[in-house]
Amino acid sequence: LEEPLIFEIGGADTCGVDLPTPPPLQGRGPGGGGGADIPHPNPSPEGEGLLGRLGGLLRTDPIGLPGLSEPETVRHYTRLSRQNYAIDCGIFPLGSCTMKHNPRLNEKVARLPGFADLHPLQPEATVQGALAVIDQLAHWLITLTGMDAVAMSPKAGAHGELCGILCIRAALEARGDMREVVLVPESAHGTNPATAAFAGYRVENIPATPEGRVDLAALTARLGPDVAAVMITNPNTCGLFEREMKAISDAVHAAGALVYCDGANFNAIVGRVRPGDLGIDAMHINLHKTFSTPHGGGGPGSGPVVLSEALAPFAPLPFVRKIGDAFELIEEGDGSEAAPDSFGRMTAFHGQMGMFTRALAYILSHGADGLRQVSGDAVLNANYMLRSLEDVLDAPFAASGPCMHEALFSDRHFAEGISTLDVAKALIDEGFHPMTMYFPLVVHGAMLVEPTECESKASLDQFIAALRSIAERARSGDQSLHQAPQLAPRRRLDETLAARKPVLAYEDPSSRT
Amino acid sequence: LEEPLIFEIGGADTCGVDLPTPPPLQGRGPGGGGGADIPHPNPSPEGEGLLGRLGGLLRTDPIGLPGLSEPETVRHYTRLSRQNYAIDCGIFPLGSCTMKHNPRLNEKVARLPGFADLHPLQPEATVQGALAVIDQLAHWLITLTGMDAVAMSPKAGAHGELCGILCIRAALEARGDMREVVLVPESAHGTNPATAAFAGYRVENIPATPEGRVDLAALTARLGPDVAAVMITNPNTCGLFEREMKAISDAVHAAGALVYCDGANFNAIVGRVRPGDLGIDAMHINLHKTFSTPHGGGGPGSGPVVLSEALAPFAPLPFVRKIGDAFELIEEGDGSEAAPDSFGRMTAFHGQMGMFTRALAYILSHGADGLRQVSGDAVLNANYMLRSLEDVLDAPFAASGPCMHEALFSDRHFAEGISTLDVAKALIDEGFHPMTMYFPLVVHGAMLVEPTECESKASLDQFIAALRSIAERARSGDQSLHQAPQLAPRRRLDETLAARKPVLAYEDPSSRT
Amino acid sequence: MRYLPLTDADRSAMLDVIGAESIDALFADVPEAARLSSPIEGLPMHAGEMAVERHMARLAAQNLSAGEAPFFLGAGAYRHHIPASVDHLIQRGEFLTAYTPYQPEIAQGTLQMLFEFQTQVARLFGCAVANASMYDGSTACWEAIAMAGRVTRRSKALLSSGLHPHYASTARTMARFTGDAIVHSPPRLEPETDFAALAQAIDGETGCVVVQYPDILGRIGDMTALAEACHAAGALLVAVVTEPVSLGALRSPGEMGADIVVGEGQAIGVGLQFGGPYLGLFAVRDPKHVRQMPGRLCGETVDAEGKRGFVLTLSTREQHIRREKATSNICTNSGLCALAFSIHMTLLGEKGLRALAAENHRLACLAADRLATVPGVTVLNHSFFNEFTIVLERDARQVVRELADRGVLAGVSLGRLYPDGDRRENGLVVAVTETVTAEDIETYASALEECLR
Amino acid sequence: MRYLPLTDADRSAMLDVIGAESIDALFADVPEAARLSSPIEGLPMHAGEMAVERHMARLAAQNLSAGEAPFFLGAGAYRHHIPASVDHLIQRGEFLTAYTPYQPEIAQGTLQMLFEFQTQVARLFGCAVANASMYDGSTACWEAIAMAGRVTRRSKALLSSGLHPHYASTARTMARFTGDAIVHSPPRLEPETDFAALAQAIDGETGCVVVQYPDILGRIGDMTALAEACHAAGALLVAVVTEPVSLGALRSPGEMGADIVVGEGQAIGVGLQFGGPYLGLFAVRDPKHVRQMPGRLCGETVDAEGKRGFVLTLSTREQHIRREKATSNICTNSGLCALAFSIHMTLLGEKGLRALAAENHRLACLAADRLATVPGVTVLNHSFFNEFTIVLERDARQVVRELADRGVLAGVSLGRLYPDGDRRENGLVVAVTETVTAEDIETYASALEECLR
Repeated sequence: LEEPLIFEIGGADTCGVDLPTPPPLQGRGPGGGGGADIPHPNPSPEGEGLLGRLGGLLRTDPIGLPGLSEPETVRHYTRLSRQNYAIDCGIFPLGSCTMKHNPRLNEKVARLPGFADLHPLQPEATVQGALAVIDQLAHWLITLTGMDAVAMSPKAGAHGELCGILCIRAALEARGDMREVVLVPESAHGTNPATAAFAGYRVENIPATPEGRVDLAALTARLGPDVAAVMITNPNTCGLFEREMKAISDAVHAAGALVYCDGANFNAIVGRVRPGDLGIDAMHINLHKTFSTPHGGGGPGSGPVVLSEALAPFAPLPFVRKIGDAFELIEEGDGSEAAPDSFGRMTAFHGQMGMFTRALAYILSHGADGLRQVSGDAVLNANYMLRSLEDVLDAPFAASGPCMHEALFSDRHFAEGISTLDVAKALIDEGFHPMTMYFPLVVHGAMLVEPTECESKASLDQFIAALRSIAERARSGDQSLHQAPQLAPRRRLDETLAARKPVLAYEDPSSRT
Repeated sequence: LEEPLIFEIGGADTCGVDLPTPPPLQGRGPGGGGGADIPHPNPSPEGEGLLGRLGGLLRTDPIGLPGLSEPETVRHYTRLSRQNYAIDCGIFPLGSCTMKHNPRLNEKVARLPGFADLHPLQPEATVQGALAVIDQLAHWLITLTGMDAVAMSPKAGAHGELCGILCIRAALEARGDMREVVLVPESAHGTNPATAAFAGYRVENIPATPEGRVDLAALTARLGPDVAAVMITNPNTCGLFEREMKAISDAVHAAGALVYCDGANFNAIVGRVRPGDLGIDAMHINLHKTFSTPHGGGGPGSGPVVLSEALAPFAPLPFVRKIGDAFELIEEGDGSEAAPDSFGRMTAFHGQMGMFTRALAYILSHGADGLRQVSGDAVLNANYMLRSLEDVLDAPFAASGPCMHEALFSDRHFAEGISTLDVAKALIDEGFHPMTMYFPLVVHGAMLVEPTECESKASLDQFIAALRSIAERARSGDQSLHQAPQLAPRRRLDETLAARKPVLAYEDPSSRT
Repeated sequence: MRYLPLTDADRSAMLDVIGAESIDALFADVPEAARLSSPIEGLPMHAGEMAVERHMARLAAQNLSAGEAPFFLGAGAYRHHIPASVDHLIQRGEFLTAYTPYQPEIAQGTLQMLFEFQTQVARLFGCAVANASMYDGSTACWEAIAMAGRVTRRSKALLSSGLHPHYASTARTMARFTGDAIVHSPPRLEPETDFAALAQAIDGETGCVVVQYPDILGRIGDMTALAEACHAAGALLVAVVTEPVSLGALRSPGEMGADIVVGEGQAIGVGLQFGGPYLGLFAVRDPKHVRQMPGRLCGETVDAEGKRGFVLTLSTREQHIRREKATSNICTNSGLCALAFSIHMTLLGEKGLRALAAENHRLACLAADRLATVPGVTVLNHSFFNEFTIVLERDARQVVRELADRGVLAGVSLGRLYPDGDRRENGLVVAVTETVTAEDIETYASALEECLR
Repeated sequence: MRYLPLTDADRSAMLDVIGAESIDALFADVPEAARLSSPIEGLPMHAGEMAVERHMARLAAQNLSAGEAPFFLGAGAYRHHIPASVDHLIQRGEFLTAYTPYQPEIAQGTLQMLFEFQTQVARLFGCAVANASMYDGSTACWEAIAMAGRVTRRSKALLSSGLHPHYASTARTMARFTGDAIVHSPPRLEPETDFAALAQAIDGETGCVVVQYPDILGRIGDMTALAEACHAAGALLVAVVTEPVSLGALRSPGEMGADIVVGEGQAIGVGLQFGGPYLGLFAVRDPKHVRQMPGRLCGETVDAEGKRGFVLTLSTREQHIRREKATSNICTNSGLCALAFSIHMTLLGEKGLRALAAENHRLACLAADRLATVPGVTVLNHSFFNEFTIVLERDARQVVRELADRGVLAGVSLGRLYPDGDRRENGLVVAVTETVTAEDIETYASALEECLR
């Protein structure tokens, strides 16, 4: 049974809620003196004459929003959900997009009315527990990274990058230093150059060594008075630890620039390495990647940014400060004394509170010892994956040392005409979610596999066996791979058509041209 | 991917919980003086010497309970669930086993700690709200049925039947009347005769008229001083209302016997007919059928029994009574004054509280007007089903008047070799749950379809179209029907093998003979 | 009305197909005198979700929930921590809103779960086979007595005085109608169980002996000798376990020779819920007794392609086939509670269950020792798992009420369980699980001390 | 550790395959000086679920949640009743634990939902196309300004004084780095919006005018004339809706000529959550502007068998393809919140949304009229939907604190939103939704009266 769109099954008269009072606003048309003359089917005493207060802008035309009764609604979304793959269904080895188990305790905790039912602008005295959550999470993030401060409000990883780069720019500006260039490695996430460009910087690439790490010599050579910052991902997107990180930081600092670290892969080293010890100045942390907050089909994220002493004064508003036994929220009004150098506000309110409660519950559950085991098991699983597959799949950096949390393969051994895409889609037919495809860009036909620490050995072995067999087929040129997937809710979808003739909203058949 | 059994993937050392203190009880063996000599890996001061208090019965052999980490557990049960069909996935038209939408509000309400986290033996002063729930639900049930009292503790429909029959027997015994026979229609649920037999009665069948109702003349002829009670299902399992119910009751009462009504189908008439007005003495109500409490793969149920004035004094303990502003729970200790005639306790504690909260929330949501609409829509949907299919499926009682909540068909028009079972399995391949098969027993190859009020017209039309097309195939003798289902997680299962060589528990391969 | 998808336009169109004038006309077979022409009087009309939730929340707030107070109640219902994932999983629509798995091809989720559940219960109890659950412990206990009657063709059951009084009451009620003979008296306040006396009392009429383990006062008795005595006399031994967590520390009844082991599974996964729905557990040690078992059974089989699958089986014992000749009138099990039990047990595993049992016992010992220091308190038990009985110098029922006023839920008084007096009323059964903190114990002891002063 | 499936035996076996001695050895590339040899100091070790839940519950209990008090806060975040089924459905593992739908064949659930969401938002806003959501309203507002800059190639943005000050702050922060010019001043305490003055202020540099509807003081302005003025000058009109429920009663911005309509979707389905995660809505009236939009877009297409299906599309605008040339650096949307919004909107439907809006407005009128009777209180607004501004005779920030002490959450003081003073500090923005009862209004009015006495 195909699941129709709500616009095909819902009606303007169907409703899945019962509202406290029956009389809806109705009227013949907008304008005029408003609503005094609008017939009201069941006027209640309080209701009379109120409509004039809508400024004469009563909406009268149909909006076109279909309604469904509650049983139909539950069924529609249940059926839709069953067309999704998810971490709850099986391994989700998306390299660089870490998908861990989302503990249900965290969902429960985030829904406590004392957190979920708080307005962001309540008086501080009524939200001390919420501010304590922010403060406790901040304490953990600072301690785990060995940094000096943390900006909690960024809404996602890329927003955190922006926060970090803005801190850097604000700090440079504060010393009157108007540098223009940000250096980014070729293998970086696309958000890195996009962020730097957004903040007004010119982006230049840093080359990599053949073993998949930043070329320190090339970097050092490029450093100069025009370079504001270097953005490094560590562990990097080839799954390798940047051995020379400290030397890079020292060189960057010596040139008067600052070091931004993309912390997307912090999950590989959490509890084992403190980025602060490597000389970085700012790093965002994707709470959903390292601390397992749910990502619900593409969001929400949450991207707190840890900062060095040099950058801390420039952090955005608002932030939480503990004064005596009480927590205070420092906002614009308090800014002049409390945060004279803050670069300002990045978003309404205080950040992704719903993610903070979950992340804190996750962190407390694991503790310092557990987080260390988390990164250890994640790296163990990735290396097991790498070594179990390197004989059938090209692993370009297999000789560069142990990988961190993800194993990188390329399409080099595939027969003519067989692509990474084919292999990925074939995995779907075996019951697995594919790995990340074609990223990082520096490796041809890249396949980036990140099992995470949440997979059992049995689960890894199943996945390895499936990928081995597909890899064999790819090497031997099995053309049936082009037909995959055959067992999914859909066969391959025509993405070109979607982009060439975009249909981005439902049109009623009657109104289609 | 096939989902293995937990015994195939879990291990004795894997654990999905973290317990507050690490030292487990360990020992070399039971017996002897107990535990003082048992080595304790990490003895805590309080822990020393405690094991002796286990009466020397410390368990030492492996139990054989596999553990899974939390991610594996979530995945195992999520995957299992995806092999189930459920009302959330589509129409579930099991006649006589009403499957309505289960509102999620009710799940939320039942989980309020003020209900879910109460011990049944807390002091009454600390559970006034819980007793109020029982009292309010009782008030609704009494009002909706037009009866005098209600026994809330029965745990399910069949338990309620037993309660009702025991009340009847207790009432008859109280007047020294030791009758021996209970009359049950041929079309009754199997629980009716089983219950009567359990209560020590001899069961005799009452015949039906050709139009599918109780044969009043035959019944009246059979009544006599040996008949204790008549058990009638109304609306009956042929989906018809017993037009002569009042006359039946009068005749039964005139013969000194009592009328038990199986209220499984009360959902067809709720809010429109009060069984008390038809002269019945006892009727159980399946809260999951009429009032939409979830049935979770076969339970729990809840079967309160409404009682006439004549039977009320014999109701079981415990029950709730309001004294002034406070609610009291009448239990054994209070019995002598408060309930001198009660036939006793049927179960530990006070009944299915978790179902009471849900049923009350459902009832309050619908209200008196809504419940009337519920039964109206349920009957409308069933008649629509009946009239939309009677040209392709034999409907034995189609001429007996409108059906109530369910439409009954037979296999009469099917070609040689095609059975009701084949039709049911073919529906699975069309994406639907089949109807009830081979019940009631009085109709050959019966198919009992109960759409409920929760289906939209679009959903009914889809189901009707699918069943029409399968009926055509059945009439034309399409032998491929024997192969259905082909699109389900399993093909037809060998039930004979299961019964002939029962495998009722997992055996480790190593221990299999 | 949010749960009803039909619109008025739908209703008209459907009535046209049916050929009826109105929905009311479909009720023509109801005698007019019994047909209501408008909503039943005296009841409110429909209400929005917010209004209903407010109403229910207001009622909930009138209760003192276990989490709000130091909590020490047991006596057949135990408060344990339930991992959040249990509740998440049982709320999956595919589990929550499925019916009895009558169509096994599209119910393998429920069926495989039941098969796993049966195996877990059988292993926990030291038995060969368990069924797919029953209403609760008390009804399972009666079903065991009835089954023993069928197996032995004897109608007398000796119930230990340590059996939960509600279980005994339930059996007595049923027996009154079936004509079975139940022998049972309330417990004496002694440190040891009555197993030895029971062994003495077995005679040629005795179909079964029923003991609880640990018993209502928390005492733990070795049933090995009693089992031998039963078997020697041709009777069956029925063991009742109301606190299954205890079997993470204690030898199983099956191991000691019990023939039928029943229990209340609520402690694992289900929660308190003011008494229901709970989870009846039922298992037999000897596979030859399977065909006399009541309740549903799930069994392994294969499908038309030879793949392993699961079905409900041996249903020829059941009422929908056998009608008045069935082994029981039971139709419903407690499927959703069985699921919760099975998930929680899977999360625990052997390691977790043993650790949980150890932690319960440790805290119970701590509490017993601390309460023993309160003047006027005597701890009755020599042996106990997570529950023991203290004896006060006055009626414990009143003390429990006074402590509730002080915000401590102190336990279950024997006066409530045995209202006949007979010098038991000073007894108080105290349960201590992993949800109790050392601070709770201290609060309890202090409050009790003040109260007894 | 309950979230980690590997056993020590697994770890050894895997290390053997890898050829490493220990897990620590896998971190050999980390300079030894930076490698920690034991758990980080100063932090606690792992904790059981019960302990963590207790800790978090204790913190939650230190807050006064909206449900515990008469509640009147709005100013960009609104408390509405969310049907229980919404939260049930978004917790389905297949939604909750899925990633961005990069493999559309096994993500049709998320994709079809996003397509439906986009359509709902577009229709609600009176626009042609909406994207698949953004972080929140404030960042969506900035993205709209940035987009208007790309479309018009002009860098000046006129912000209405009625725009939420946090939105204006956010834009100002961003503009500081991009070099755009933001013109904005705080609102004056007048009953009418500043739309007329804005129309006057448009010049040849103006890329866009940004207005809020209803605005921060709850005032409702007709933007028809302003839109005409914008278009005449070659500028775009950006409308910001922070309370989408209002559009169940009010004409849509698109209908009045707004070119880009953005909003905060939190009011529908998402809940308060102390400020996040929220839901940025973003739509354009003219389909030709689609390629300049930021954020993800879901589009309809067909699969290899010709079946309808959905994919993420037009991603050539986005950072993972365009890198430094992308329309925005945004990578994440607010998918789970979009799902909640879409489910809630589906439950409401047109009928429910209109009824909800009517009920909000009715209660707000009731509250405004009642508060106007309190001595020392003036209601500023002539027009409002479910939120209005009252002016007191003293600093409202202090009054709000005093009322909180009396258990009333009274609204958002202008002193908190505009700490610069300038005679706005006596203003108080009061929001009234369907969750407010007549009794709440009465409690508020009485408490305010006492407080102002």
